[in-house]
Amino acid sequence: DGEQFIPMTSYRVGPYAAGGTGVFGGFIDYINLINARDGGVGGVKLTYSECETEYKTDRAVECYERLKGEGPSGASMFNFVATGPVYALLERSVTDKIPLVSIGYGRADAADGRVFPYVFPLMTTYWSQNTAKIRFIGSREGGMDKLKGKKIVNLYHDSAYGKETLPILEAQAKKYGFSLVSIPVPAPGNEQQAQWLQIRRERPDWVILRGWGIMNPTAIQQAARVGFPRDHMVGVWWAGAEEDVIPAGDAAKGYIAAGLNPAGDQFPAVQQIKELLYKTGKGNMNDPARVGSIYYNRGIVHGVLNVEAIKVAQDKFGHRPLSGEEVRWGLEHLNLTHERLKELGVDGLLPPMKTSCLDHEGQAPVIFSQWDGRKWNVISEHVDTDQALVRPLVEESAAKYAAEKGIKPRDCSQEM
Amino acid sequence: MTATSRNIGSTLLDVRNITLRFGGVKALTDISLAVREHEICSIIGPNGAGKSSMLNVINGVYHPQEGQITYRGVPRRRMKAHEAARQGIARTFQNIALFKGMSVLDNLMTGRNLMMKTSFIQQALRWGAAEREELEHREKVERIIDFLEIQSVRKTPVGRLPYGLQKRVELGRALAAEPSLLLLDEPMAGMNLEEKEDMCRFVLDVNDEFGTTIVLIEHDMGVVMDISDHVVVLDYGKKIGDGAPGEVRNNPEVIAAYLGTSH
Amino acid sequence: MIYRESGQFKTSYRADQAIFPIPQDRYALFALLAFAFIAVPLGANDYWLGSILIPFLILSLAALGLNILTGYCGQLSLGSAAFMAVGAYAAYNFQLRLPELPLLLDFLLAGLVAAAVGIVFGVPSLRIKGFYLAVATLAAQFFIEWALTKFGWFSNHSASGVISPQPMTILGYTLTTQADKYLLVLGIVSVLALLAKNLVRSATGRAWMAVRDMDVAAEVIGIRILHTKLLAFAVSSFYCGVAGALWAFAYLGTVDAQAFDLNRSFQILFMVIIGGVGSILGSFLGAAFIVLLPILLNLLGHLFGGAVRQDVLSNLELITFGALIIFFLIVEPHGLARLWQITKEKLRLWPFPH
Amino acid sequence: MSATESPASTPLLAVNNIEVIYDHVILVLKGVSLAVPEGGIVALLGANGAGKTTTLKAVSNLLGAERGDVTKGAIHFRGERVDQLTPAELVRRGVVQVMEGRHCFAHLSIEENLLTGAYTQALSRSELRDALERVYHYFPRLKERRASQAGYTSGGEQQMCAIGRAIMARPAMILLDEPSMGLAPQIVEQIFEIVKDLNVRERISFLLAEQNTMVALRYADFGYILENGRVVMEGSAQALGSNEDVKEFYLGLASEGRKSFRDARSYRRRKRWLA
Amino acid sequence: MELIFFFEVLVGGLLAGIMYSLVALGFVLIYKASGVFNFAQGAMVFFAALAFVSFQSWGWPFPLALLAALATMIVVALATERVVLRKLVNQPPITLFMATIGLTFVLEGLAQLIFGTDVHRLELGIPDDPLEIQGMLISTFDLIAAGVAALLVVALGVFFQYTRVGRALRAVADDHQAALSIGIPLQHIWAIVWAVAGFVALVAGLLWGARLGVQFALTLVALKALPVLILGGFTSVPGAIVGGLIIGASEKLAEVYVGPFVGGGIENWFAYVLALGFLLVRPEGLFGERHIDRV
Ligand SMILES: Nc1ncnc2c1ncn2[C@@H]1O[C@H](COP(=O)(O)OP(=O)(O)OP(=O)(O)O)[C@@H](O)[C@H]1O
Ligand SMILES: Nc1ncnc2c1ncn2[C@@H]1O[C@H](COP(=O)(O)OP(=O)(O)OP(=O)(O)O)[C@@H](O)[C@H]1O
Ligand SMILES: [Mg+2]
Ligand SMILES: [Mg+2]
Repeated sequence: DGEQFIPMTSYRVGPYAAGGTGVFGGFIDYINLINARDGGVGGVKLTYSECETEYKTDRAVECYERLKGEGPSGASMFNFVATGPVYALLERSVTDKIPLVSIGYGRADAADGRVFPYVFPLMTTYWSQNTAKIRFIGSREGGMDKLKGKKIVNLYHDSAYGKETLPILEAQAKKYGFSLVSIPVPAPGNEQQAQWLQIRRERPDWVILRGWGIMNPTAIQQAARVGFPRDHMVGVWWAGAEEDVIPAGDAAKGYIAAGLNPAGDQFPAVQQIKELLYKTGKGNMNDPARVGSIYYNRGIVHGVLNVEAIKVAQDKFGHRPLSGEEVRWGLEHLNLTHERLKELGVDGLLPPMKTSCLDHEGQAPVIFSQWDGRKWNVISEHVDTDQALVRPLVEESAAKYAAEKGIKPRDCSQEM
Repeated sequence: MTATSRNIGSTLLDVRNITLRFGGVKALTDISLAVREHEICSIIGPNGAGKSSMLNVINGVYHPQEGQITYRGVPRRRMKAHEAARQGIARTFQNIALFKGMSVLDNLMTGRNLMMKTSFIQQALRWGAAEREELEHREKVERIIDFLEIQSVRKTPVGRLPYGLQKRVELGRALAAEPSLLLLDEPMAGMNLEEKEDMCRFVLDVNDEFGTTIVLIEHDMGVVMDISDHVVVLDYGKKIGDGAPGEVRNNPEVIAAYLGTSH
Repeated sequence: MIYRESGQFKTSYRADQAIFPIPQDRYALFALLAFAFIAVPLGANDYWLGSILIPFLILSLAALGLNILTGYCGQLSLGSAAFMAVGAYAAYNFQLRLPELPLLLDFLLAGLVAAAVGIVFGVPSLRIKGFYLAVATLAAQFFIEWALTKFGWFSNHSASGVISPQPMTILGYTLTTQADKYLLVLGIVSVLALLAKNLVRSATGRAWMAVRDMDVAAEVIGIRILHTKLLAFAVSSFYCGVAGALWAFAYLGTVDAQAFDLNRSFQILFMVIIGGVGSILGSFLGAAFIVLLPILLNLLGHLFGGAVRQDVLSNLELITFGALIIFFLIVEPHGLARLWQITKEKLRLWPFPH
Repeated sequence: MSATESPASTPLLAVNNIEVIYDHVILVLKGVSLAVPEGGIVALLGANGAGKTTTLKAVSNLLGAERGDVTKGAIHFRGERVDQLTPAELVRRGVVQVMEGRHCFAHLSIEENLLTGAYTQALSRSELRDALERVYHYFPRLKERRASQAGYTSGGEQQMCAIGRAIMARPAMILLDEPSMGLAPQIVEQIFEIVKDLNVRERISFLLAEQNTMVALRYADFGYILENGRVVMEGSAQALGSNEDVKEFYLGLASEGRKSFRDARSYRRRKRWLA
Repeated sequence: MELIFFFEVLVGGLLAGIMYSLVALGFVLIYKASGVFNFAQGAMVFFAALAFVSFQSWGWPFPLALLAALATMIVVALATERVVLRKLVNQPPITLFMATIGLTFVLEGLAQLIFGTDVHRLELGIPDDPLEIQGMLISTFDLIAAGVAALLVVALGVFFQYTRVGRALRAVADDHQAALSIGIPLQHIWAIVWAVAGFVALVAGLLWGARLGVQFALTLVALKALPVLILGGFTSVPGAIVGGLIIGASEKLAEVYVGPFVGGGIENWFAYVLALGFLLVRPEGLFGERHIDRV
């Protein structure tokens, strides 16, 4: 018995409100589903409270401080769905012993759990995801060897976020022999005439879209205007939601994006949410039609991973409200197999994955979806990431951080 | 007291053949005039004659297209207003140009900025020299405040003062700079008789006590004729009269253009 | 008449020129400082120290900087966050590349670098005025943000562009707790606020205000306009720079250039205008208003939690925030500081109405 | 003198015991009452800061823009209360103010300035022409400068422009604040002649605040003297003009005749009529 | 080939510039008429577009949705005048500026409160097939937008220069109190101007919305308008167009030809730096009114 508290640092106003309402809507619906359907986790009811961050780091930090002590055992873990706060709270979270979960965003090198004990860039980091993108392109071309001599344009948001994958792309260009042209788009990206005229001149085979917000539909539309085939554009998963393509209208038909999760409401868990929550008017989404959208489903993914971590931890520490430190153990011992996912009613919504002390990422594969003008359709098998390439970079970067900060990495062989 | 009984000296300011144009408008055409040390020189003329423009030329706010100005024997054609201030030229404005957001005291203290030598770092620390300097100048300024009888409004923001007092404060700010040449642009406009008398007193006292040379623009002929040593008359940017008050008053051209017969 | 001036005579100009000529004000300030330096660190929890007071103080400092430029010197700027960024990155690089320098010197140097950059972007102010200048300062905002992201050297080539300074150490003592950091920030802010107060009531400050109120007249009494304006840009940027360094070092611990984006510049401008243009106190009041109000509204919103949908609540918060800004401007266009002053004037007259 | 009515008959404008406070704390008018009869010229005299401008602004309702408030008393125009009307509504009813310090629209040309004066009139093109010509007739100097931006004209030209602009509104009453300020002597005469002319020919009433007591009393029918926010003396122009105190302090006519400004040696202390 | 590419960039830039002008026009309008730098213009663009698409999504036909959106903007204008501007007559420009920032928050919150946070597609039925002229691709959509903008500019220009209300507007911008004193009903004037600015915001919102979709980021197009504004001059309607053309063309050319040497992404600040450099020569912008300070 008791209550397990999950803070919801949501953003429902401002430029990213569309994403925020979707993700946190799905997340909260899932929590409510667990409470309504199972009476919580192991008899412990899940509680949450929202704090508006407006996607601003300082507001998020304030929310963190405000919520970290709430609930009988403090906050279980934080999901900011924004990179800024993850960086800002890196050290405080260690002191406070509260995990920061960043699913599909945040620090890539935090996958090294020895140096970053309290950060969990679960499923796939930007670096890993990027290798999957190249593999996907390779498979479309008929094999990785076919990449030789091809030209790929990396159109990126000119910010720290956008630049983050440049090194890994360059490494792959060298490895596979394709030529890479990186073109920055100044924020916010609502003007891309110059960039697309350049792209037209370059005549690339593929365009990788590392976009953000308004930059995405603008890019797709400009692609249509210069006649670049949309089915040769591959977006990052912040460029792969309905919100990114609907504004571009017909121009977006055929556009491809990497995904943490597919769209669709066919998954049993989502069906149960509709049944148990929306039928009784307890759903969180203002617009029920968005249930099953990309962002909404990403919220469910958040819910599943959070709840599963609590469950795993409860199995070890007992069925009671758990501290952040205990939840961290759960996060480090996630093992979502197909069977487990099926049990949870989310098989296909997220791929199998397994975390450990060494690996806070879990090495989930990536799926690719294509927009048909009305909805996203999955068009690929699970594409594995290239850990042989990524992991050394992660460890190198983590080691550098540890040296800077004087952190002594944990010895994972001593942990259980 | 008559003009001659005071020790009026040699030429302090010599303006030669000044022409000032604004696009098509010729504000001043080939004007020459000379002001001697310690005298009170009035410039009169109908509205739009170019009187204010003349003052603006003298202290470097406007830059004439032609002509030359010799001040204390140094000839020049253009100069920046703040350079003029450095050479001891101070002035008041027709449309009061006080620093509206500041108190009377601060306005006057600003008049002394030129003489304050400490660096801004010393001022930030307000240590030793900076504080001494501040107090020294404060005392000087308080003397001017006493002189102009504006003690009671010392700390009032000037924006709140009635017009007449503002004019007085503006005079005070100019005096604070201890100028050798003081340019006054209609200092008595908008005042009643009594206040005009007071103002005349201030002007005369400044002239007497500090030996300050004064160039004055004024429309009240009573004032002009009574207190000036020398009157220059402008009309449509041209000089039409120059001489002692008595001469000018009887100059037919001046009567026609400006004084009118009623006077 | 609880609060009165009458009957308190000053016998020297020195006494008259003290920062707070009225004893009640002086005592109140001492009490406030004692409270802030002693009681607060003892009594407040980490939440209050770390997420309310520290950012409040730092932003007050930035607002103070902008107030010097905009409030005192009359130069509207929308680039203050960029100068914060310069300060943050400069301090980081000093610490990284010259580790032997003491921390406070890093901050000082960071401020100076920001001041130098401020001077460069201040040069156009000689010719450009009002909103034209405001928009032109956006050039600084966007250029600096771009340069800091674009050139890896500034962030020591970190892949994410984020800088993470080392823990702060002063004389061998490492500041770890929020209370430590709070005291450091409070100390720096207090000293700089005092210096600013001194500056604005000295010849320099008067020159600034003169330029603000009427630049032609200022020039006529011998003030060099360019020099005066550039000094204002430099001092203002210095304050913003130090604030930026503190933001990175004492508040967040890590920042990237986006932490100092246009929104931050606007935020600082709000503080100045709401608090009181041309008022040191106003910078603090404005910062308190802008930092605390959204949090307060958010907390208030929670009272309705459940009854109203969260997105409705969030939007209502935003609307209320905007409406309150308008409300306060209507009540007192000259800002909270003036409101405070009027209250004092009324107190002075109390119980008589006029 | 055309003052056939005495101020006792129902006045065009009646100000009744008003009190004005600026910024909620600064009490400036402490109970001012005055009346302007239809077709009259009434002068409001008084030293700097006495409250003349404030009184005029209270009438024309421009105080709001300066954070001033009429806290007591009432203002009637043609028997109706007007203190709650907007300035625009007042202009439409025929009350126009010429503000102290000219306030021309700096970026508009002189002619455009004049045209804005006719805003409330909605005149046809030819009527506008006539109205303009009338103003130019009074102020030929303005015709010369008609195309210049008002901001670049001289002080006197701006004063003419401001008065001309008010005439364009075809008012029944003009509140004139220090019309003589900064004007050359013959223009001052001219302006007062114009005032007289407008008064006689077009039956425009005037309430004028003026420092130049001599001229003001010459042209006005009736006068009020304001000191420190109170009316301390009132009477017909002749009566005021012959009052010894007024003669000495406002007209500079001491018993021994006009003194030279140079000879006003000792600063005179003003005699106050403080209540 | 190189030359064609050059012209392609140039023409694309010019047309993009006109899109900026469209937003800049709203600023000019309000600034010229009341001396207020209306920070809320971006929010108004967003509000107008969002209202329009929401009405459409409620199933209203195009003309009805358009009229309703216009009516909404007029209501916003009237409310702004009544609640904000009327109370702030004669206040310093910076105060009014701040008030419009407050207004921005209110409008943004209100828009999302009423119409939700979903993003929408805005379909105007304007074809967006590129025209190929001499090997250059030119967007028909942009051409049509340019036409609309030109029309607006001519209409507004005539309005300001030659009508009674237009003249009154300019008077108000110069001196609130004097305008009041001669009977210009400030309140009506402001209501009219804000309503017209609301209309301009609607036009800009529709065209930009059709390009970007209707979403919060639409408020950011205001940032593109600012350099245009200072280059053309705050008070000049034609300036907004000419400024737009110059900014549009030069920022695109700079991005393409200068960008690669410094790492690209320079468009944003380049526009501002260009405008800044220009101001050094003409501090009031190309066609702006000169600041008059006489002593
Ligand atoms: N900066 C300027 N730009 C354009 N024209 C100007 C400027 N300054 C003055 N003028 C013009 O020059 C002429 C002379 O103006 P000035 O202000 O010198 O007249 P004034 O003799 O002082 O008149 P007043 O007695 O009315 O003040 C006027 O016609 C005026 O319009
Ligand atoms: N906006 C304001 N705020 C505060 N006080 C004001 C304001 N305007 C005027 N006052 C004060 O009100 C008093 C009366 O001023 P008013 O301008 O009415 O005088 P006046 O008789 O017109 O004087 P003058 O002859 O100088 O024009 C003055 O003491 C002045 O300081
Ligand atoms: Mg003049
Ligand atoms: Mg007055």
